[in-house]
Amino acid sequence: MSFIAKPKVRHPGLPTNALGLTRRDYEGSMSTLCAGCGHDSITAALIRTFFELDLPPHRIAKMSGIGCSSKTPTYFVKEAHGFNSVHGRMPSVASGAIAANRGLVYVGISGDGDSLSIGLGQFCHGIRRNIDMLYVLENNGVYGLTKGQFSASADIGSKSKRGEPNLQGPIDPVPLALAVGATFVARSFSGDKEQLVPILKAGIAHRGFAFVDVISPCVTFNDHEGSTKSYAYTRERNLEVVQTDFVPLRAAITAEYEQGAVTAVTMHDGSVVRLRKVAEDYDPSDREAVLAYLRERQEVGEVATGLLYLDEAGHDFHDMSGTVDTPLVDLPYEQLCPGAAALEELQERFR
Amino acid sequence: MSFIAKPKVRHPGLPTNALGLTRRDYEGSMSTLCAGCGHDSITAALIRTFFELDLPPHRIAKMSGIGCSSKTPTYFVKEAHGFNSVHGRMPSVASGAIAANRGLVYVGISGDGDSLSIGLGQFCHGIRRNIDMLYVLENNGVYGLTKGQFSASADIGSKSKRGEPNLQGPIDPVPLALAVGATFVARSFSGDKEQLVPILKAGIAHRGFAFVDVISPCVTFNDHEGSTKSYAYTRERNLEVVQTDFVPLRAAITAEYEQGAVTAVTMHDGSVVRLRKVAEDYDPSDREAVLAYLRERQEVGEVATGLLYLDEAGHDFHDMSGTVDTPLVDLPYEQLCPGAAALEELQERFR
Amino acid sequence: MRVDPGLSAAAVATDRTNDFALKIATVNGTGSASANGLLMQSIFRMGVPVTGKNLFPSNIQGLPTWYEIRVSGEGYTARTPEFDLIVAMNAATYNRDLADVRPGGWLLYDSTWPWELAREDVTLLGVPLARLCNEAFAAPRERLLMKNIAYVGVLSALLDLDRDAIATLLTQQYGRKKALMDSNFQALELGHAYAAEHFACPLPIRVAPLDKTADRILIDGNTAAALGCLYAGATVAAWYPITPATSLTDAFTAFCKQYRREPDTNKARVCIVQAEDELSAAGVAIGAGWAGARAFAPTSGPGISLMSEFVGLAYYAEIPVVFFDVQRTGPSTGMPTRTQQGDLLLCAYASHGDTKHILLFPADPEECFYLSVAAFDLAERFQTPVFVLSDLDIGMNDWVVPRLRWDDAYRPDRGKVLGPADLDRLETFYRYLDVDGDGICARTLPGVDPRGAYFTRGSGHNKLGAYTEDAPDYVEVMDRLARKLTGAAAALPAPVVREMPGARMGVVSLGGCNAAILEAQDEMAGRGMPFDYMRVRGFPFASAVEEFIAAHDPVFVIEQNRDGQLRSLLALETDVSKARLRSLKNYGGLPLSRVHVVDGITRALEEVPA
Amino acid sequence: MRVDPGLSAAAVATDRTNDFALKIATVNGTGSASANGLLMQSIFRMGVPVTGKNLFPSNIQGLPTWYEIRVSGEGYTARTPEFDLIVAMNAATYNRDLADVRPGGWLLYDSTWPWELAREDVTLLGVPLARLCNEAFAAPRERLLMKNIAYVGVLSALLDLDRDAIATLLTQQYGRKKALMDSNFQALELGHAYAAEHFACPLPIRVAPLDKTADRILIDGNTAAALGCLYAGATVAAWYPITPATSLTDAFTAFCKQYRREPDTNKARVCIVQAEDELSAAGVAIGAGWAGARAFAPTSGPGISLMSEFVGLAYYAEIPVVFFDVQRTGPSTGMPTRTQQGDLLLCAYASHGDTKHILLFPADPEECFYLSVAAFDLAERFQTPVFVLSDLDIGMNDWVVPRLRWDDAYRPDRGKVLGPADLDRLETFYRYLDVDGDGICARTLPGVDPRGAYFTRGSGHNKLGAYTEDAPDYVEVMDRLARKLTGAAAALPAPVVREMPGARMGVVSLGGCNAAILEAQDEMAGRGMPFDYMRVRGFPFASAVEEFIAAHDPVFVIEQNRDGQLRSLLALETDVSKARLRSLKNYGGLPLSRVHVVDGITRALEEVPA
Ligand SMILES: Cc1ncc(C[n+]2csc(CCOP(=O)(O)OP(=O)(O)O)c2C)c(N)n1
Ligand SMILES: Cc1ncc(C[n+]2csc(CCOP(=O)(O)OP(=O)(O)O)c2C)c(N)n1
Ligand code: SF4
Ligand code: SF4
Ligand SMILES: [Mg+2]
Ligand SMILES: [Mg+2]
Repeated sequence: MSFIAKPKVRHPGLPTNALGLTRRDYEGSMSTLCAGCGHDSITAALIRTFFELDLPPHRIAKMSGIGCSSKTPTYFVKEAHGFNSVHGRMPSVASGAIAANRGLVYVGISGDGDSLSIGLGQFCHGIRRNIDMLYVLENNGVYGLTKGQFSASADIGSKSKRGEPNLQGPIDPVPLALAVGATFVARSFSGDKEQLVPILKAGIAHRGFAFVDVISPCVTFNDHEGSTKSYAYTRERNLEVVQTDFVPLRAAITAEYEQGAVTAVTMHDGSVVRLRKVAEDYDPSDREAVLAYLRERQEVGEVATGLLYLDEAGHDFHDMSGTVDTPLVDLPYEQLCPGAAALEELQERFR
Repeated sequence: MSFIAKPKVRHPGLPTNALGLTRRDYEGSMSTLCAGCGHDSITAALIRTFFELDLPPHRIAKMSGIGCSSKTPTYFVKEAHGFNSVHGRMPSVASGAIAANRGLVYVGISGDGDSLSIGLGQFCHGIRRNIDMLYVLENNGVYGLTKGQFSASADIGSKSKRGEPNLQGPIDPVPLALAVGATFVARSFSGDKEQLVPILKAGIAHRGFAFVDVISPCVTFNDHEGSTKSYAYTRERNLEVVQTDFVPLRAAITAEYEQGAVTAVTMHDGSVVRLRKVAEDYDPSDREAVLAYLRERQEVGEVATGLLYLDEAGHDFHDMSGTVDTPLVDLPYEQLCPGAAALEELQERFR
Repeated sequence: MRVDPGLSAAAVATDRTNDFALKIATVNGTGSASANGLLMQSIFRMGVPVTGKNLFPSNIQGLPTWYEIRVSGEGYTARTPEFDLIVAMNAATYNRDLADVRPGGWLLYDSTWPWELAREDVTLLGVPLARLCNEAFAAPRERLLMKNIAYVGVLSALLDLDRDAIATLLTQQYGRKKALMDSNFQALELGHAYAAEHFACPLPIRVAPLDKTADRILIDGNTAAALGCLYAGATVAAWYPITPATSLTDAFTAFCKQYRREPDTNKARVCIVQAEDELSAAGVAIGAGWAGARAFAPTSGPGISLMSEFVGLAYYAEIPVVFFDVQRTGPSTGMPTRTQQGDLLLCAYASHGDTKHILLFPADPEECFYLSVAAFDLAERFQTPVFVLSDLDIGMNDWVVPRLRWDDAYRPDRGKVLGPADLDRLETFYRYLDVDGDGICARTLPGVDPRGAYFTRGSGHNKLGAYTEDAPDYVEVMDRLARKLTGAAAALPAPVVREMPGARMGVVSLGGCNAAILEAQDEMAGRGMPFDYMRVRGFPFASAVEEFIAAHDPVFVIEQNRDGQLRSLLALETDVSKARLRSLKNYGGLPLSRVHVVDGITRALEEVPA
Repeated sequence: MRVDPGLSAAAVATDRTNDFALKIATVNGTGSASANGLLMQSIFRMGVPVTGKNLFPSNIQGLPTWYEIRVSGEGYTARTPEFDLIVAMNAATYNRDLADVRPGGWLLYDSTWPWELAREDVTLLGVPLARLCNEAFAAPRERLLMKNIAYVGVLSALLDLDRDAIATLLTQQYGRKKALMDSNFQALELGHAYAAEHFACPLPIRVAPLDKTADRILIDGNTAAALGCLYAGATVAAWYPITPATSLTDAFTAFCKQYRREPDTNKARVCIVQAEDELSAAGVAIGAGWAGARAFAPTSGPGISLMSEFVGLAYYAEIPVVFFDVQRTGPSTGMPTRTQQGDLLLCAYASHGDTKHILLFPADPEECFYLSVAAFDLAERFQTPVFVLSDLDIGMNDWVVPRLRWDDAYRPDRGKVLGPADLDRLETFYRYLDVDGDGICARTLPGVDPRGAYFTRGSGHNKLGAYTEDAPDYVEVMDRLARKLTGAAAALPAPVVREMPGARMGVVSLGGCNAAILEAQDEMAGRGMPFDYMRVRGFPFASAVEEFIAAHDPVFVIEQNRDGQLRSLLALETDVSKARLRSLKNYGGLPLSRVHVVDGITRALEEVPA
């Protein structure tokens, strides 16, 4: 891709990455979300992530469903193709795109309504298929774009703006993802970029479905007193159990392993993720232990965050499908059509 | 319901229940399933359950989706209304029926394709809504009616009849149900009526969504060597962790509590379920412990069965909706229409 | 310096009392909604017919939004695209708003930041709203909000509004919140005083009290439809949030809080299910209808697409259920906050295989009420899904309509439902037996009687209700279903015809096009181009529809979609030749106006003289 | 005692060599399928055109199932409802089967349990199949299976089949399984010997070698369609199991195992996704089409209903994708194992809002192959969903069709796809700009070039691809979409016309009705009632369709659904007056036969003489 080679020096002053691109080159059009919406902070974290990972913008594919959260792909990496599909069905559209072209970096943006209400089935089956993508659930406990009704992730007792409490139990995407076999499960908070960025990087490096649940307050409909997805509530209850530190491939060599509370996991692409356990004897490789720990924290009203579970051994969608390494869209037609002779011959079967 | 009072003595000899009905009165039309299909054994267990619980046949409502399993409601309780709806969407239809008439005993029959593939979302949301019904998932790991393709519950490595192994991880409905907040979770085996019947009784007594996953071999497409849902495989791996013993309301008085390894749980309707732990220090009231235990057994290739988790404290759908106790279908129109005067008055609001 | 707008505005020097339109341009999420409502209502309280159209973005905060108010002593309620006065509160759209002012009109703007006017024929009315409010109020949020009330104050002077009416409204609204009420009064006064001092008030466009709203109300269609569901005795509602249908459920919920409480327990005599998606909402409504409740599911286009499979089940298994399709601009996600009539074909034949469904087309909030009640009666009588096709303009905008009336003698038509007594009279009950030849069979409800038990299925069944794969048995049931739907036509609300003396030309239309067509009808009659007008209210069509078309020439079919879907239905379901149906369409997402109709017909007639 | 059927069967004493039909009645799940296949193929190998129709239940084991075999030296492939011989292997349906034998015909049954014949005009051929097999074989399962081969043996004698052909087939099939092969030969011999000994063989209905199948194959439509997808270069298939579409994916999977392996790695040059449901399958196919792959999703009616919302997205966002609707009897679950053409309207206008889609109508397996290839070219050229509407009869039954041919010069028509070189020549790329006025805009694929990046959305967009809620911008794009679809008509496979000298009457039909109509056309020409016949192969319709209709009178529209959906599409999308289109329908779930057509037209002409 020659055009990427020559660095763009459109913004002198600004720092550039290995591709000679500045952070601006990873931005998109102006956000039309409410001032202070948590989703905008996540967009900023994504921009920083892509920039720091030196990703060629056009090699990224942005997928989303419908909702305020799903609008955000327009707000980052304008030089990447984006697909704002239909409500709750992005995982299937992403699966198809990934099936066709495994060569791109896929980032899916969804909301709690999009993934846990209308999209629950597709979300779980996307995980089961273990499609290779970064899946960010911008979780605010409400349907923002339709003006604040409770979503499936609303906690019991959480109050709507009108003051009515939610009575149905929440569907917490983290235990759900673990239950259906997710290989990468993280939770973070839109207000905590320092924690979020390394997690997003690890998610992109992960081979398979990297699920990141990001508590992202809806300032307009769910940031009030009594809401359990508000900035205040989350800030105060936020408990980081695992600190993630991402070491890109280039630097990996220098990354020393196993030191004290740090576990280093080498990702498929050779980069290294270092997990520093803040809560001692927390084991991010033991599904049940993770679940038990989360619930336990939850009982005492804490929201455990960090890269909660990681399994690099899992097979991704293409491994299981036994697809060729070359993206299918790059296969020449000659390799796809058996030709006239073969047709003549195979028809003997039908005589 | 006078016509129930007078016992039907159509089949002299046969034993009758409190309603004077014989087991025959709980049967349906002849099964058209394959000889030996696990589903037929479940049908038999259901017939016995209804008979022994002395349920008036017409007060039962039979709901199902589409599949061999979903056909079975025609094979039991012919004097009950049945609804064979569309594939994977029975939970919503049942929700509507229950919303309209909370007075009936609802039994839903589904399959693994019906509940875990196309119906995963509805299945989880039915649980979240905690609709008051007995939900039986007749689990054979394949789509029987469409000739044996792997379903979402097919285990890794399980071989299809053509000998191809399944590579995708299974969606195990038990951890899934627990993850989304189910209040009654059991697993049994179609071949083990002695275990199944008391579980079904407890499920009916349970106020809320009583989920029973029944391994039910498909003799035609998934009962061969290499299948992990075959009779042979299940029989030998089947490990009962909790023995259920159901004490109907009438007898409840005599049921003595807490004796040795037995926990007695009093259900909403006053009947008692006695859980005898076969695996010691197994606690059917601790979600995470249950999950951890199941996984642990699974690792060593065992299928834990029994009434695995029970929470009678949960609120059901109508509790959360604050619906009147009288079934809505029984409310006289006079109680529903505010009338002309009220209309006159309320319109002041629109001036 | 005192600007005298009156002079510089020759074009409208003529008195335009009670006959003008204004548009307020603001930024969404800044609280202008309540201010605009206040304006609307105060004019309404002056006894003057008024209409409001809210053109809002599919966004929560920060994008341009417009509110149009039309004042019509004549009582015309259609949208008009001609604006005499525009209140430009959003600098981002100044130029666009300026361009929309009709020659000789006025542009009111916030002169805290002065602006150069680019049009000779428009009078600029600058009011330093921000400055006034910043001086008067401390809190930032309050300053922002009060700017809205301040422009109401300005308009109260310019349009000569009844300030007592406004005061009363404010008191009713903020009665309990003293501080808030005071600020509102203060802001109102600020605006009024400034205008009175700087401009020659009132303008030629002004409001003069009338007595034309005494027996009328100001209501949106979704609220009226919700009232209909309440009065029809609906007990189960299933929904999934979607604009523009959400407010129908919101209204129903609110009404039920008041009218569906069990006295001593305070428990609900209704069950409203917020489903996880539209497939589920359809399933819930169908399950409830099967169990015997009057159930409905409000949604919009995307929801209907998702419900398609379930609709086919309800059709074939013959389950009563009511769907509300508050239409928005399609296809796909389309323009969720714009109106259209684009789902006619979809709803008429929803689902695979041979199906046909009953559709009702309310024209305004008043009919949303009455047709909603009718929908439940028809659904139960014909044991089939009934679609009420409203749209965003009817459903979400405030309309002035006659007070709703209710006859306490009304009792729901439950159709053929058999109870124990009926079953006593039967040898055996068979679900799909057509005993009296009207194509409608008797049903039973679960839990009532063992003799009424039957198995409901979407798979092939014979007239006894048994499973079948036998051709004649299957055909027999399918043919009866066709007969049943044909029979329904006569039972649907009859088309409404408004004739004009000497008219040969005819117009056929439906739903929300009504207001604009009535207005155009008057105007064209005046111009010597009279036409008779028939508004269809139900599908399948009554024979009267065919007769009207046969009796007129040319016939224009006016609707709000690209492909002329009503025309298609007429071509398919009546014997009139398609060639006789000329199409007039407006499908940009904005409600139809008199102008579309008059210009459309006039142009069409010039092309091919009738 | 030796029964001589020939005598007692005056009615058919006439030689019926290579012109008769038989039906085999068995219980499903007892392995008769392979035996029936064996019969079909042996006749085919004798050079005699033969057709098989499998009437199976929506059940896995234990219910009645029938297999009909028609032998026609003339090469007629349509189903015929008249049976000369019925092999009654299912006691549960004896009476029904007996009733289906044409006067003078034969009924072959298992006389292990003797039976009283209730018809004078039918000859009973009793063969103690069970006894013979129980004596010959030990294992219960084998006894059951071999009964099937034994009746093949009986028929080989009665119909004078080429036993070497049968032997070869058995050897090819069980070559490696010696034991199994031996049993088969033994059973075959048992049956043949018994018949030869007890009946006067062959019967007047017999097969005599011809050379009419040399350049033909025996194939079902789903297999042929799968071949089409393979040759078109499709790389992504998304599906969810559903009868009768499942076997299309099965066949595609099998072909890919052989032809889509990367030599050294043995990895797949295809990705077949078994989705969790049809919504997901549609999403996968659309996502793949968007990414640049040729993608398809095979399903049946219920699946199309569920895909409706997604179809609208693909239409509005202009994404190429191919859907196969192997139609079955609707509505709802309907009769999953019976055929119908009931999804025409649904597919033509699927989804809410204004939409219209390209449809292709293959008539038989041969066309399933060619039209599948065409579907991918059209989808990419017009950047829109294309539906291939096959049905259960075409898709799952074995048909004798000409060998499929392939031109190695074929290259996929990818339509307007811009790469770096093209973008070099552009100032800026805008996704929805119609530069050359054909309504088709250029697209780019993700990952290729940053300058080609754009945002795909189902929400309102202008011609530049930007989000819009602006009426004119929205309308501009919608109008172009309408133009694009209109333009597609001329590019679709042309209608096929077969004329008869002196015909004024015309017949318009589509898809699977073809075989029966061709046969009826010959017969009626013979009876002096000639008609010209046009088979439409694509929607929107080419102008030729209108011309044909205009040139004929009366015009019959023949189709397999209750509501005359093809007639509806003709009424909507051509200028012919509906009154001129007379409807002839068959929709009980069984394939159309010559009889339906001949009787239907004859009766219709008597009613209203043309
Ligand atoms: C089929 C369908 N149903 C309903 C809607 C209306 N709708 C748009 S966004 C949305 C919910 C969005 O909630 P969430 O995914 O949590 O995103 P958020 O706005 O909270 O970020 C809904 C219900 C739709 N667009 N499509
Ligand atoms: C919308 C739709 N898609 C597909 C089908 C075809 N179908 C019928 S049953 C079935 C799967 C049944 O599997 P399961 O639920 O496990 O039931 P089982 O037959 O194994 O008992 C499928 C895919 C259908 N009926 N409807
Ligand atoms: S409504 Fe809520 S989620 Fe949507 S943009 Fe505003 S703050 Fe964000
Ligand atoms: S196919 Fe399998 S599931 Fe279906 S009836 Fe037969 S054994 Fe049972
Ligand atoms: Mg949300
Ligand atoms: Mg199954």
